[in-house]
Amino acid sequence: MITFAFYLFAVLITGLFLVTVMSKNVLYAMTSLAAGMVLISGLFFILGADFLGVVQLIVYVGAVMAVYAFAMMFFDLSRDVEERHDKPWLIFLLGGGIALTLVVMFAAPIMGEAVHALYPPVAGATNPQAVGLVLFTKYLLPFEVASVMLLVAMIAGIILAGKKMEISLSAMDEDILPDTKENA
Amino acid sequence: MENYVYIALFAPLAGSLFAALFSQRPKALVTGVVTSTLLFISFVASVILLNHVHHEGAVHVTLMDWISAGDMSIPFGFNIDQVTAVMMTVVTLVSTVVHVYSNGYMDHDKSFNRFFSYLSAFVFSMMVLVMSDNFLGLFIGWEGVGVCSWLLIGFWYHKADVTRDVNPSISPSWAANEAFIMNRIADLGMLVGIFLIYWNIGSLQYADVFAAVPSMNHGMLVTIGIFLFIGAMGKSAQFPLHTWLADAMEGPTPVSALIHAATMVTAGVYLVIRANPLYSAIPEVSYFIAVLGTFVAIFAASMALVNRDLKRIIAYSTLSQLGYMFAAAGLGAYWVALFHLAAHAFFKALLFLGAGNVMHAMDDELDIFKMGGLKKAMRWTYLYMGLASLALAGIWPLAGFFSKDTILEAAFNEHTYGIWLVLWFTAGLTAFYSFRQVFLTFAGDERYKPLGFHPHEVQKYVLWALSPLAILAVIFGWFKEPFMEFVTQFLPAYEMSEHTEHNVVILTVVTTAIALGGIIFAWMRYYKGLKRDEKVEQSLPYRILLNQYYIPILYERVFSKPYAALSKVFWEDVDQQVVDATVDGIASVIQESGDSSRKIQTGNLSDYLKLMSGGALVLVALVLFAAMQN
Amino acid sequence: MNDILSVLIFFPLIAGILGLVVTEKSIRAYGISVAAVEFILSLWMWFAFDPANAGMQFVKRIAVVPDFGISYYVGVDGISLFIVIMATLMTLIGIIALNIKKDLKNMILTLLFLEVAMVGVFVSLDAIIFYLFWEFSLVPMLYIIGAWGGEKRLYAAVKFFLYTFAGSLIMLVGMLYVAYVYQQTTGSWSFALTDWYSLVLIVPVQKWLFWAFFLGFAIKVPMFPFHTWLPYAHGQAPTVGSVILAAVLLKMGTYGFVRFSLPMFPDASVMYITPVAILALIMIVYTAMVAYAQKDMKQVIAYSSVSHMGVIMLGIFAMNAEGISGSVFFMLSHGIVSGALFLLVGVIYDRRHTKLMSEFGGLASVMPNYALIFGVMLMASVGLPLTMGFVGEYLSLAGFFKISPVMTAIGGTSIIFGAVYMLSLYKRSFFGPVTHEANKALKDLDAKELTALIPLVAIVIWLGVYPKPILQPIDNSVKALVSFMHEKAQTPEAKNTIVVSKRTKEAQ
Amino acid sequence: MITLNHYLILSGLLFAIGLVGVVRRKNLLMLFFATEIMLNAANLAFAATSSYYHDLTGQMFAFFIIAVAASEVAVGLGLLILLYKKYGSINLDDFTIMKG
Repeated sequence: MITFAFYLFAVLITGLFLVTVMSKNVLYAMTSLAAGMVLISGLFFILGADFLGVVQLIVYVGAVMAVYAFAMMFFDLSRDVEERHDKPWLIFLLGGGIALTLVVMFAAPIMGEAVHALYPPVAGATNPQAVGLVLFTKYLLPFEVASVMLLVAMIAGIILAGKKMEISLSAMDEDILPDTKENA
Repeated sequence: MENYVYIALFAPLAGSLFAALFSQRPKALVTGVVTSTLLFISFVASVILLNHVHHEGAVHVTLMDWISAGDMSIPFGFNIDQVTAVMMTVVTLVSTVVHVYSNGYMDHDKSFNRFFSYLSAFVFSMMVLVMSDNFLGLFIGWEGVGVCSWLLIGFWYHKADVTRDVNPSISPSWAANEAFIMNRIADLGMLVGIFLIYWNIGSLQYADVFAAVPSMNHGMLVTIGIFLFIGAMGKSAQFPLHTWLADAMEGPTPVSALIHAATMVTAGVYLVIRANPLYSAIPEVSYFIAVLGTFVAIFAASMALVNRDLKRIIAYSTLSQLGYMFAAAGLGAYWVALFHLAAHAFFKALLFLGAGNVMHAMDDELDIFKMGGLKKAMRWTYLYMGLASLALAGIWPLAGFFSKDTILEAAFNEHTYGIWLVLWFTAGLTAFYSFRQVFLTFAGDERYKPLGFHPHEVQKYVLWALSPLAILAVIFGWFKEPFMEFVTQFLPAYEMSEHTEHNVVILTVVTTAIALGGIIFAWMRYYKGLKRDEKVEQSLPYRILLNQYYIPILYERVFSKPYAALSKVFWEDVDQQVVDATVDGIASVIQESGDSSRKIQTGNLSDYLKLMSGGALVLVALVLFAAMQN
Repeated sequence: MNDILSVLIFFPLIAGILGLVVTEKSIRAYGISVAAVEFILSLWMWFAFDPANAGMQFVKRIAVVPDFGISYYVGVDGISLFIVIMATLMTLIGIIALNIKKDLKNMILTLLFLEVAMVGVFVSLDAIIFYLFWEFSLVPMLYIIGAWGGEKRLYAAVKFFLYTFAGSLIMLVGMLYVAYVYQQTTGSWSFALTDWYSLVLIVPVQKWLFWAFFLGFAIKVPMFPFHTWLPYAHGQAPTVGSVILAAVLLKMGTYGFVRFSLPMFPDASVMYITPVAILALIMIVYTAMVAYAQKDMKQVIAYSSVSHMGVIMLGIFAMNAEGISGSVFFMLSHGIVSGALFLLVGVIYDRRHTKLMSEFGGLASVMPNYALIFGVMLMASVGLPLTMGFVGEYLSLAGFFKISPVMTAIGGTSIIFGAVYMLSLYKRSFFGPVTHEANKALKDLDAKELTALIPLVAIVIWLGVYPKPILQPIDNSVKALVSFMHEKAQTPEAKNTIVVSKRTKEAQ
Repeated sequence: MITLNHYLILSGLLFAIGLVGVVRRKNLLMLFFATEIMLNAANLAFAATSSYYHDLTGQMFAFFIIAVAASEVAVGLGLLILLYKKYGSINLDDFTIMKG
């Protein structure tokens, strides 16, 4: 059953992500990305990392995707994006090469059977409980730092995106637009 | 006695420093007086030491440690034995006379004070040279006299360089540098000798070294002997390092008298005498020294035959007499060499100082062809120079007769008849050139008159100051026996064989005969005045002699100029074009590779990402490869 | 008292930082007083130094990165003591003689920072700290040449920096490898020199490490054929830069050989005596000839430095106490003498704004005091006995004579060639008639210049006549070094070549 | 039986896909998507390792990666908007002012 689920998810995720990177349409790409992420959270659940799966759903599929969606609206991307590709074969050669080496590497039996768990899950606790115990003890300081980082990022996002909000680009005439084409 | 040693040694230094205080002031008579007085004190102390050594034996003092590193330990130690005492007395005596003389001679020179400072510094260095009890101490003096000689030859440094045709010495500063550098070449030889002694014997003290000589490997002794002699050759201007001495005549005349006749140039002879245990053990080197000395004797005398420069003639004669001394020392007659050294110091200094008087009278004109008939104006100088020349020629009963005659006897005694013959012939040449010079200067027609010179005798006190030298030039030879007894307490005695004893009268007669012959020949040719013979003067041998066998020019062509040219090549072609260009080449390769790889920097992020992933691929592949290796 | 070295290192640093707020007017007085205090502190260190003790003194060790064995570890022995004192002295003299108008404040502060680096290099006993100071010394010098130099100052400064930097990077690799080997052998990391000394390396490893360190030091010395940065640096640097460069910075290279190469790689050092000596001989003869061909007074002295450093190298590779003591002493005398000569050239450059010998002639008549002091330094430079130059040169050559008489004889030609180029410089500039109008009214040395130069003259003569107070502590430490090398040497060849002096043997 | 290797291979593949996207995309927004794929691939590998070794450290790392990703998106998109406002384009080929 788990085997089946894994393969199913694996195939779907791969397919969806391929769509994400190959599609010319932003909307398709974003949608398939979101779908792929949902399926990844599925894998997390299979792995028993329930809390992580939930976070994945909330943060990624929820928050991040929403931000992307808002951002997309700023750019006029309803039509297909046009991209110039000089050497498509090179890209796939590189990607394929890395994929191949990684696969070869991981296909070999993983070494390090003698690895000792630093923070084993607390016996009898559910996954969220166990995570909480480790996160708020051993990783308290990184956790706090991460929270500060998120705060900084939030403020930064607002400031950056919100600058000169009073000027509306779409309401301007073509000729008084800031120097766009010349600088490009 | 220690105090006398220090007084003798440091009085000249004190004088020098005192004079140095006034070096930039205008002439202050006090410097001359003080330095002369201190020199006299040094002389008195030396005489006291001589007397002490005569009665009670050698004095040894150690002032302090100088260099001490590893196993090497070199003190400032002074040893006053018979040889040293004689040298000290001779040096301080001649120096005192020269100092007093210089008060008159340098009267009008604006650097009067500086001159006395240098001159006394020279005496100090010379005292260190003769008094040291080890080879490195000797080397201090050795280099010290070299520097003082450099300073004093170049005393009139402001004169400009001229061509060799105008002045064969080019300029005082040129001559000074030549002297210093040539001496340095020899000093390197000496330094190598010192190193050899140190690493083979482990000490540089004379006492230790000479005690170790008998037990040493003969080949090593020969090597040491050769290298030390190279040092001696430079200081005593032996062929082929002789050219500097004649050029050194650019210095003031008192300097020529003191340094380049009486004292410094005899340092080489002193070294050989001092190292007599070494040289006695290596007869082949000693024989070479004798032969070289003999060669220099005739070689220098031949150049003196035709020269027209008053001082250069005396310089060549000095060179020739140094050859005699080396011949004596090389033949093993060390005390004879020392005896001739002392006698020569007196009469040669006298000769030079007399020449100085003439120069003064003639406004620094040195060409004897422009003089003549000076005896009227300069009676006393004529007497002094005549006496000194007689002594130099070796006429009985003057000093030169005894000393030179003994050298010839020694040559005969050793059955080295070739050496004897050459030295004998040279005695004739010596007599001829000495009197050629005396007659051309003082006798005959007054050729200076049309040139507008007004010669006059020098100050009285200067003449009085010369009298000790004149007296010694006459009587010193009479003390041959006591002198021999005294110095052979330390030096090996030199016994004449029966055979020589038999022939001694004949030898004396023969030697005196050729000397007289030389004088008579000079009298015939020059007493009545100068008769120039164009044909002779144009002849090849004459020109060769006049140009010092073309050796200075040869040196310039073979050493100086190629050295300068090679230096230029090294700098401009090798250093800049090869060595530095290689460095800059490497730098420009790096720069150009950077310049060409600049194209990668397209500014397009996409290209960078491609490159980055290429790099990532390589890294991952490397990891994989490394994993497969294990 | 044990902290004297830290005080010596950090006092100029703090003073330099504080100096930022001193006004331009009073900066000279400030600089002189700081340098003077530093110099007096270094003299105090000498006073407290125990000359009979051959080992490290005033040792201070504070772990900085214990996991990697990096520590702040300083100490002096007889070898480094006097180089430190010379560094403080030459900084003081350099600041006193300073004669620039532009950015005086920056210059003085830079010199103070340079002093930190110089003192630091010579007292460091930890390779990392040593390396830090070693590299740090480049920066102020780069600034001095680049900001106050002559026409081609940027080229010269960059060349100086990159060249020496490239060499020292290779040395750094060598250091890291030594530390790695140490870790492999003992199981713990250490960069302390005293720990490294106890490490016995096998001969093939020694060979490689010897050359790695050699490159770093040889470029600094600078040995032929790595010497070409030096003439540019000297030619373009302002006077004070040349003084410090010649007096102290070059000594870092030779000091490195004594401190690192010899005790750490005794076998390799013995093995490579011949190639190193050949390079040294080329340095001596070739650069002496190049010096003779120069037209610029300063370049003559710059090349003469290279030539003299060749003799120092010979002395170091003599492998006996005579030679090494001599070369350490020669480092000091060369520092004082060449420093003084550069100062003297600076004096004439200030007056005439040229250093070409053809522009001068007859200076002895116009500037007698100047000529006198130049003459004394010239004689010290050509190694006249009873000046400081002789003792070191003589001992270095005497020491190497044990290794090879023939090579010593060739190296000894430095006394001839030295005389040739120095005397020709003196003749061309000081003798002869005064030919240029501009030279007729030149002023002799003023009070400031005399204050800077007279102490140097006094030292040159004092240590020439009585070198014992300095030579003895040096010799003690060197003897200990030599006997240590002898014990550590593995190959019989090295055992035979490294000669322990008889006195040391008796003492044992 | 699904082993750790399966997950790791999957994660490797996803990572490669992300990489292809990063290299291939010229539109910056699309490029951002590709980076998200790469981050997710890494998260997956962490979670899998954590689960198979019974060690929560992997999951901790995944959390922090998610946090970083969230911040990155916020700041990155802010910058992107600014860029668009200034130049009117988010196509990489239009930005080559750093050409050397």
